[in-house]
Amino acid sequence: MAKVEKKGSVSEELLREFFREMLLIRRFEEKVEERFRAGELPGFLHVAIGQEACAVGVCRALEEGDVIASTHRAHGHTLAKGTHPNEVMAELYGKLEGTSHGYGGSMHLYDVERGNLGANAVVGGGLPATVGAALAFKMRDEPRVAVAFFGDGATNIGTFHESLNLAQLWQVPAVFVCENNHWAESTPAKQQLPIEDLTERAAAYGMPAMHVDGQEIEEVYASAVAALDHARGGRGPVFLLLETYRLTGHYVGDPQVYRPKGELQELRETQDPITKLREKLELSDEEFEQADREAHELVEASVEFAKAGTDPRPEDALKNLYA
Amino acid sequence: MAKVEKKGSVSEELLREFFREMLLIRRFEEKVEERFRAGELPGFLHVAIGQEACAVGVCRALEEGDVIASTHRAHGHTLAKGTHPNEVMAELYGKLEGTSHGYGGSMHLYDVERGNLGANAVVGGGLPATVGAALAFKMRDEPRVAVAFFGDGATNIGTFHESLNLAQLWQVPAVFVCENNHWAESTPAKQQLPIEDLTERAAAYGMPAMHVDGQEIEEVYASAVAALDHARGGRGPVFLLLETYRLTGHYVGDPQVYRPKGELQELRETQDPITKLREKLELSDEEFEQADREAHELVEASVEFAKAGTDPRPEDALKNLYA
Amino acid sequence: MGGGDMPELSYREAVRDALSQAMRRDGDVFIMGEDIAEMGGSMGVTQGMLDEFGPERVRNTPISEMALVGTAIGAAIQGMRPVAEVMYEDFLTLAAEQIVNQAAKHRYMSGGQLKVPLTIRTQGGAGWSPGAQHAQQLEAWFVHIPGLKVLFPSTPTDVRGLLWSAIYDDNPVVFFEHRTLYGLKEDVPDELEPIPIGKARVHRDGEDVTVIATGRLVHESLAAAGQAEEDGVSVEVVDPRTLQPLDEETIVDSVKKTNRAVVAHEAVTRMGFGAEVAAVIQHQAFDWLDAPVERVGAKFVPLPFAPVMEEFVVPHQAEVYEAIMRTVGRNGD
Amino acid sequence: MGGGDMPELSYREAVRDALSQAMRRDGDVFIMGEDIAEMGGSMGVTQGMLDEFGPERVRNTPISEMALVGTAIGAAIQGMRPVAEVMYEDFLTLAAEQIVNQAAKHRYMSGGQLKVPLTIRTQGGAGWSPGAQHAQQLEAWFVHIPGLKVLFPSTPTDVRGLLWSAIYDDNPVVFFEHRTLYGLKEDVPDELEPIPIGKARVHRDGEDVTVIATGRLVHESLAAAGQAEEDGVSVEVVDPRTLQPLDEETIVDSVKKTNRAVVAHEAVTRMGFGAEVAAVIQHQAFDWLDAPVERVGAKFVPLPFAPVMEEFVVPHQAEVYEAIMRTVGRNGD
Ligand SMILES: Cc1ncc(C[n+]2csc(CCOP(=O)(O)OP(=O)(O)O)c2C)c(N)n1
Ligand SMILES: Cc1ncc(C[n+]2csc(CCOP(=O)(O)OP(=O)(O)O)c2C)c(N)n1
Ligand SMILES: [Mg+2]
Ligand SMILES: [Mg+2]
Repeated sequence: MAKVEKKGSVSEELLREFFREMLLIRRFEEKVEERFRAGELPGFLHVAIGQEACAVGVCRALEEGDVIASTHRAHGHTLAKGTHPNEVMAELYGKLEGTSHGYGGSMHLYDVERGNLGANAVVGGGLPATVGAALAFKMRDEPRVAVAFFGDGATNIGTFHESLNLAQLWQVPAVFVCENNHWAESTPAKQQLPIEDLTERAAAYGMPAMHVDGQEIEEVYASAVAALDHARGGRGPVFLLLETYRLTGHYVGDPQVYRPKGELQELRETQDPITKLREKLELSDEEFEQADREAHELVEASVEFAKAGTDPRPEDALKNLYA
Repeated sequence: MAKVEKKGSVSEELLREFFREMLLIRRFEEKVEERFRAGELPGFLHVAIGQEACAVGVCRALEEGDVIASTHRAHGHTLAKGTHPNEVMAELYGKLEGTSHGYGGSMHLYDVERGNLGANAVVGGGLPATVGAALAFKMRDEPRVAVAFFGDGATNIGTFHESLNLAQLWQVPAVFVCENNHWAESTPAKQQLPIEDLTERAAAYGMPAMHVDGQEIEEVYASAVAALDHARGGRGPVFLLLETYRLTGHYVGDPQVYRPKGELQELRETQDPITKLREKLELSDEEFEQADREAHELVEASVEFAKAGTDPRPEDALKNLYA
Repeated sequence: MGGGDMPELSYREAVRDALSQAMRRDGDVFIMGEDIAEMGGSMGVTQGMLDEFGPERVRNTPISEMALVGTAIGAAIQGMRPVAEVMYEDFLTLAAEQIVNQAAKHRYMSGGQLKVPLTIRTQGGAGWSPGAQHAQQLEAWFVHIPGLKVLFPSTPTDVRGLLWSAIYDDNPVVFFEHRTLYGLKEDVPDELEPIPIGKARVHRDGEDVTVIATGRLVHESLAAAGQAEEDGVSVEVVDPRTLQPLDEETIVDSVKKTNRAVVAHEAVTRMGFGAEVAAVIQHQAFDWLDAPVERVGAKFVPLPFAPVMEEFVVPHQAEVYEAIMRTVGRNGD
Repeated sequence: MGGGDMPELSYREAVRDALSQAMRRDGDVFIMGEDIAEMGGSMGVTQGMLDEFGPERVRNTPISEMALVGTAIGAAIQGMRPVAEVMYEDFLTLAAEQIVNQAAKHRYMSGGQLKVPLTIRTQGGAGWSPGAQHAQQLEAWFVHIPGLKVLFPSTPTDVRGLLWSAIYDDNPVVFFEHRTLYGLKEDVPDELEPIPIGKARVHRDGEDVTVIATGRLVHESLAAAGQAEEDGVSVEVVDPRTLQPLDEETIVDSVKKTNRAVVAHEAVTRMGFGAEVAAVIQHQAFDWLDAPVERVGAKFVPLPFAPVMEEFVVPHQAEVYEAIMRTVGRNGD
């Protein structure tokens, strides 16, 4: 099986950018939780607090023209792929200014212009289309890569198996990013996964895999660069396994009765990717607060933007069905 | 991952029985081909000429109470599981005396009383139910094993993945018998399988696997005994990979335009499990001819039985839908 | 939960009660599904059941709808009575092969050798802005498949009694619940009374129009009937409860009395269950009909996210009321 | 195959011709499916195409219907025009999630940002005793799903012209072929003429009854119409060809002329496409109908294996004829 190796290190300047982006995502999602509690947000919401390094590390490694497919836990991926917080927030409020114009909602954030092929509320649902996008790139000889995000839980569904098999068989330029946050909704690994090392799932298709600490953005970024490189170079797909943690409930409002006592507390203290990066960068309180202020401002502005947005007319529902 | 080891050898007497059974299946299927050409048999027919050692080796290793699920290529499994040739042939002729009373046909041979839960015309379709049968055995603490037969092609479908995952997770007494005959219809391995060693597909679930020459019935039988033992002993499922050959077309009547010239000829000369066993047993021509005569007689009788059988009345079609 | 006095149960509790009572009575009954154990299901239906019955009988499954349903099929054939939960009915599409080609056909293909006493519970529906992949109503699909029974109860009493009957039916049953009904409360009889599969329920007698409604639309239709009454129109409301087998007699008899019919459901109108009901009525009550059968259902789009659009797409009391008035309006022409 | 004079084409050749012409013209068009390459497909439809177009554009896939359809969806969104073949329509159940939740909804859920110019070809039908898992007709399912188009042509000319339109339509199209029609031959125009999606075809004019039929039943209905003519009954036969969008106008206008209607298809009658057509007709032509709309379809069982039973289950000319006579028979009462 081919080996994919990480190379190089990341400049401090870039890391600082990553930091600001991760913080923005965090503050955005905290705001989502808050606005949900205030009863302002309809629908089912899933935040990815704790998984920011995965979203930013992978998306920042992408090149112009690369595309992603996301999941029910999509805010971070969408922001990291370049959609403005205003548009994401407006979507959560169901406004025409939203990134899916109010038709999608939190679980269906699309931004095709920016290469975001859409979040998917069906676990595993976006994987085959990722293979298909990559196939199109390959058939047209375009140096582009298609990236699918998905969780540990998704590795149990048939779609995953069929998609990875086909991707490897056809050697398409795709990267499969598994964010293993150790829970599928309320179901822990031991109730859903008979193996510990999920890279064995890639081995079943002969697909090269990388196994990385998803809380260390430098690691994530470097491996993503390598994986994308591999795929772009015509050497076929890569399985990129990121070990990460969901430092919150499955959905916003989840009482998490199933979580062992203390787990969340401990993880929040030891596995926060933002804290980790802050420490690594040795940010002064002042630097941190400045970044935080900027993030808060953007997020506040996004809420204002969203609230001031236009509600669709009821009969707009009849549009956008057929091309 | 747990290891499953073969033990013991097979008595010559037993091997002779196996021989007679394999020969019966061969003659039965040759007759099916002949009767198809004569225009007597409706429906889609798939024979397993070349794969007899798999069917007999596994089914003879079963104990009373064990169950199997078969595929579109089901005659051998069904005969080996104990259904009389008369009933199988009558089914192919669509008669009430058929093992599925004319409702099923070649791709849906059932014999529930004898533990045959049915052939399945959907590739992979019978795997989940095999897990379910095994789950029932486990929940009721019955020392029974459920066995699924399927082909190499079936390892590409989502059902396979989901079923093996669940079986291993729940440690149910199931054995997954993959008859790798190196073709899925017209599709060779290199067009469907990005790996060479299919046991890696079991490793993706932490399931112990055995890899065996499916043309050597002694091997097949001994491994099946070991696999069943393992499962029956509460140690979870086993993936039993049998390397075998389809010494004929995919379906009866298949012109096999896709087969490399000479492949079939060569395989027939080198990989016939019946020839192999005959040589191993050093059967005299006389012994062979006697066995052959008996097989022919049984098969002829089955055709007579079938032809003399009762056609269902048209309105019988309205029966047997709901319990 | 279960046992003792229970003057009032919610639809959610009623489902739980039927499951629990069956599991207490009978070791062959067990439940399986995604997140049904510690979490008690995404809708809280099975809360507390893990504690009472343990993880062997309240089985969390990995995310694999095909295997989950298929495993239940296999266990059912071996004489268990599994109840498999598919978290959202949109995901029935993932298990469709197993439901349609396996569960529905095993008995028939085997010439009657086996039975598949399986219940597949699922839920769905608009009303919470879950978006297009978590809200569609697909009951019509399964009505088209011989070998299945299809149930869709709309009240706590019905859901409890029909779930019981589904569990003890020897055939595969696809059992639809509607998400917005889980909180609905009703006095139910102390004793769980099984409700026969195939019997419609007449919720309200009337003389001028019959509304045949399912799921959430039963309640919208009852409200519309009340509204119509104020206009002097007397509406009979019938809930088939069982879509397959269908109690054609009750429906047709009602229409022969009222001479007008409206069919109402939340699913998309086109090719929805109402098409079948309309086709049956126009055929069997042709000479009695004073107006065409009106169909009320969702507009022909997926469920949009924004609440104003979602609200517009699926039918409510107003649409049923208007349909009622269209049928009686024809008299005036 | 392709090119030159072609006075007569079989239905099979017509499909191949549309595919080949589109692939010759347009590098974005490609086909994928199980065993479509060397073998030319299980029905021989794509025979010879591998030689002409090579393995990149005539793609054999592993047995994985979900990924096969889903991959085509992804390629379509990127601007290709894939034609995915699902070998038997029974296996659409395996790809149902991708068809229903993905292909049909991407455009809508994104608020119109993308399009999915995908064609899913499949085939099925009774007649060859393939048994219950290789013969059912499932077109009604997809008519119920907003976002899809559903086509079911019944003649060589129609299948060629409509497949062309499907390939060049910017939406996902589920394209049904009927196995027993592949050998059917017909003179077709030299030049491939695209047939607009959404236009029914009137096969035969008549005055007394309209038969709306699809697939194989078009031919059975034409035969029944001939038979009825001998009894002095004049039958109009309409093939919608496109089930979604449905040419309601042509159908309703015809019924307004004849005052009677029969709907005929091979799928199970209950919840079959005929239910929708009957519901539409009784609604839009209520005052014109002199008899209830009759439905002709398969009896409510899976397809049994034994030929005598299979024959009994699915409808033929006789059933259509009888239905025609029932509608005119009512006059006499
Ligand atoms: C096919 C399918 N089954 C079930 C669900 C319900 N569901 C939504 S998210 C989720 C857990 C997903 O776990 P994982 O893939 O690990 O992603 P995570 O939520 O941890 O990010 C489940 C079961 C779904 N959306 N789709
Ligand atoms: C889900 C599904 N897809 C496609 C088919 C058509 N088909 C029948 S057998 C077959 C090949 C199966 O290959 P394999 O599993 O290796 O079994 P073998 O035929 O070699 O015994 C195919 C594609 C099918 N029956 N079911
Ligand atoms: Mg997870
Ligand atoms: Mg094979």
